[in-house]
Amino acid sequence: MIEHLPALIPITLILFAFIAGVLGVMQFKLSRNVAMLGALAAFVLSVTGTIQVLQTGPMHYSFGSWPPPYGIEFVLDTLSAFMVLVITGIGSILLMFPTKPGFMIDEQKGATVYTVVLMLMAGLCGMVLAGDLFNLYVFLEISSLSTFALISLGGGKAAVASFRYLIMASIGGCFYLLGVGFIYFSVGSVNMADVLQLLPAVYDSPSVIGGAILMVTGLCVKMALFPLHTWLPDSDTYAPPVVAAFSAAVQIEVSAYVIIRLILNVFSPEFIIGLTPITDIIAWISAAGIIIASILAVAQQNFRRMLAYSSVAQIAYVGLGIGLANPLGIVGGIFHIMAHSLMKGSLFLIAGGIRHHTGIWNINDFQGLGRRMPWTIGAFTIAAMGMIGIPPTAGFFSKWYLLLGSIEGDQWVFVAVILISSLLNAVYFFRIIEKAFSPPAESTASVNKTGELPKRMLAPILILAIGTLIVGALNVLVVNELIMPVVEGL
Amino acid sequence: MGDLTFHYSYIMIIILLVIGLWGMLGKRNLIKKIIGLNIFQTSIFLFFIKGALKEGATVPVIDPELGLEAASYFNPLPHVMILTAIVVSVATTGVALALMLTIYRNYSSLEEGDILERMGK
Amino acid sequence: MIKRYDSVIVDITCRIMVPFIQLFAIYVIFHGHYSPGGGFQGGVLLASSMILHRLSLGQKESYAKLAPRNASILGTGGMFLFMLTAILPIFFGGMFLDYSFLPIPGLESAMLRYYGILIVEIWIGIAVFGCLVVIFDRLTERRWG
Amino acid sequence: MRAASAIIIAAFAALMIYATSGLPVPGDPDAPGSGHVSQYYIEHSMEDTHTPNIVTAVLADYRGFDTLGETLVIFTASLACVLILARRIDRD
Repeated sequence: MIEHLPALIPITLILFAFIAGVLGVMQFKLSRNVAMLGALAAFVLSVTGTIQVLQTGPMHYSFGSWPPPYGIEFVLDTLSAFMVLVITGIGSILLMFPTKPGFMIDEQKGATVYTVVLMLMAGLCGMVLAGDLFNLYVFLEISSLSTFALISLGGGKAAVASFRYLIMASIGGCFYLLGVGFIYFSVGSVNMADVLQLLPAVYDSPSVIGGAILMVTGLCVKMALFPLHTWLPDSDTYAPPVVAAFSAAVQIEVSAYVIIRLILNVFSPEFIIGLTPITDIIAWISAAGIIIASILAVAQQNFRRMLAYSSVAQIAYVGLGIGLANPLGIVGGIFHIMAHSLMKGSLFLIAGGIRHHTGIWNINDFQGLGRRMPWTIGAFTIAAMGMIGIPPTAGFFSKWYLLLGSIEGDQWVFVAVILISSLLNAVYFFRIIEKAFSPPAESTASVNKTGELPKRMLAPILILAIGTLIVGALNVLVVNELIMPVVEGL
Repeated sequence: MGDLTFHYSYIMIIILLVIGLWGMLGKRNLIKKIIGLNIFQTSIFLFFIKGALKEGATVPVIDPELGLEAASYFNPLPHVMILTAIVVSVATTGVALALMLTIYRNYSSLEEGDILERMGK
Repeated sequence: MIKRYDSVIVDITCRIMVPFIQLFAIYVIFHGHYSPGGGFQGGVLLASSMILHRLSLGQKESYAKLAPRNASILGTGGMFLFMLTAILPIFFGGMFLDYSFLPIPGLESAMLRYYGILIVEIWIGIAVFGCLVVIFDRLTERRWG
Repeated sequence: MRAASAIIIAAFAALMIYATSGLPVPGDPDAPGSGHVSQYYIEHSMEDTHTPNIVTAVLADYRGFDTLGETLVIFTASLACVLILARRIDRD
């Protein structure tokens, strides 16, 4: 049974999605529990898969027993095991958040909501595991379609944001598909490993360069890299908290992962870095994005919107890691994926919890909140420290690797960018911490009456916040065991 | 390069792609955006199908008279991929229409400017 | 709410057309091995026949033929059976989706694949039919808050 | 906004013209896309699956997982429509 492991991860999620959907119509509570069980089962499978990969090396699974490139294959190597771990782990923690505040939907109406969430997770896992360019597109669309539905649950404004996202994501998906077409017509295969073998013969062909640019651009739209980020602030502001956490903490990261996968395992670094300016362009626009999005985040009064702009800045760190294209830079980018998903998941849940519990969404009203909800604001402080990059949180180590990567590449501008943006992060997070811990004002009556968040909301928030500390402590292990083997080829 | 048929077919596809992209990015009406999306996707299908063409070949259904010669059948793989992509396109259009309906019920308009105004921006 | 179209010609024509479209759809599904066609095309034709029925005869009469609830059961059921057919080979020693390990006795591997493709196309047809009708029903259902 | 769209579209068109200039001539039987994998399908689908229609054989068997994914896409779309339109309007 162990050889079926790569395929079993998404299939488990899909099967549990069916069960959750059928139960959702009959008895909603059960559907939620089944969905959590499914996500947990997928997480256990991913852990098993990771251990297996570390012991015996990458696992390849060919569907229908057709050997690649004739059939489709799934590849579970250390990098995809790492990402599957992040997706299923964060997913099962986010699903613990209660339904009503988490998805902003009534139980009678939202019978299928957990089915769609599990479908989203299955789509993301499929994207990560796919060893075939076209199969990746199919899973990308599954994850996009479920996200459109989930974002629109936030109400009228969310529907508009979701429509905008639909247009942008479809453009991204179509660009990717066009790129796959160019690659296919140039080499005659869509299997990633096979393309890697066949591509060197046609490196100088304009269609290969054009195809690579199209694919990377399409994924940059999905990843919300700086000039193409326009859909993200709206959708993350109006979407229900769990969905915003999912989209900011997991989904855009998976697109970033796909770009890394394309650079390392499809086009080969020497083509992307040596023959095209793609990585340089990504590095520079990411650097610009980090600064501009951080400044925009400082200007926001709405807590959720501030977090959304902060996501744009943080995903640009991953972009910077990709753009640096040296081992340390990519290690920093990949590690930042995990760090950011923990921190941002926690922060969005805190925002949703506070909004639901007290009705506060404006940062100016946070005054005195620290005394009323010490655990929530404590978790917020840990996550914010991670965002700024204060040791010993995970956020510090990812920025550390990015700094080392910039120094190794002699890119002193990027060193300055990382340092300045850390300062800006400190500005917009410390003003909230300062507000929250200052004595409550007389005028803010809603703060004075409120108490701590309910335990069911607090649990996932605290797990994610403590997770940033644990991952920070284990950073050497994660980097040496899981990430380093991937970037050795650079 | 330099072949007239080459320029003709690909230039037509590029024109269609540009029309679709303009519909999505430049138009203010949500229905027009969806139409633009459909034009864009359909022109990608055309691109793939054009690439599957082989001179002097026939549809990829094995005919005992033609044997198993690869040169006598069109390339089947782009057809398969496009069949999948068509389904994705239909699904996206369905979800886009559903979203559009929700927006119309909330804001009684399909013009982007009006909607933004009513959202209170 | 779609009302019945008030015209004898439309009424009669659609009543005659619908069974023929459905017959053609089933032909397309089952003849996919030998001519252009298959599960998706057949499923879409089936769905279009039902949509024609809904547009011309109105929702009241059409829902009596195929209720929205039954359409969703068809969609989910087709999808679930497809998944089941795909998973089944794992328990008989094959890979996921390896039809040559389907538990049908007395057939060699290539013939098993032949029948496996047919079975899967039927499930796809049912799933696409159900899902498209569900999408259409949801879009045309009038619920103003 | 419109000017930005126009620039994006112009860049896209230029990229497409550049990229298509490297593609093989349409209809060329020796193009890379027509060899390799595609050739294998044409030559072996009959003995592997007994299915004369190569597209069906590839769709449902060789690349069956794509087909599973695409059925999941339409299934997800129907669920998405149910979920999107289930919510009542909120006039806030």
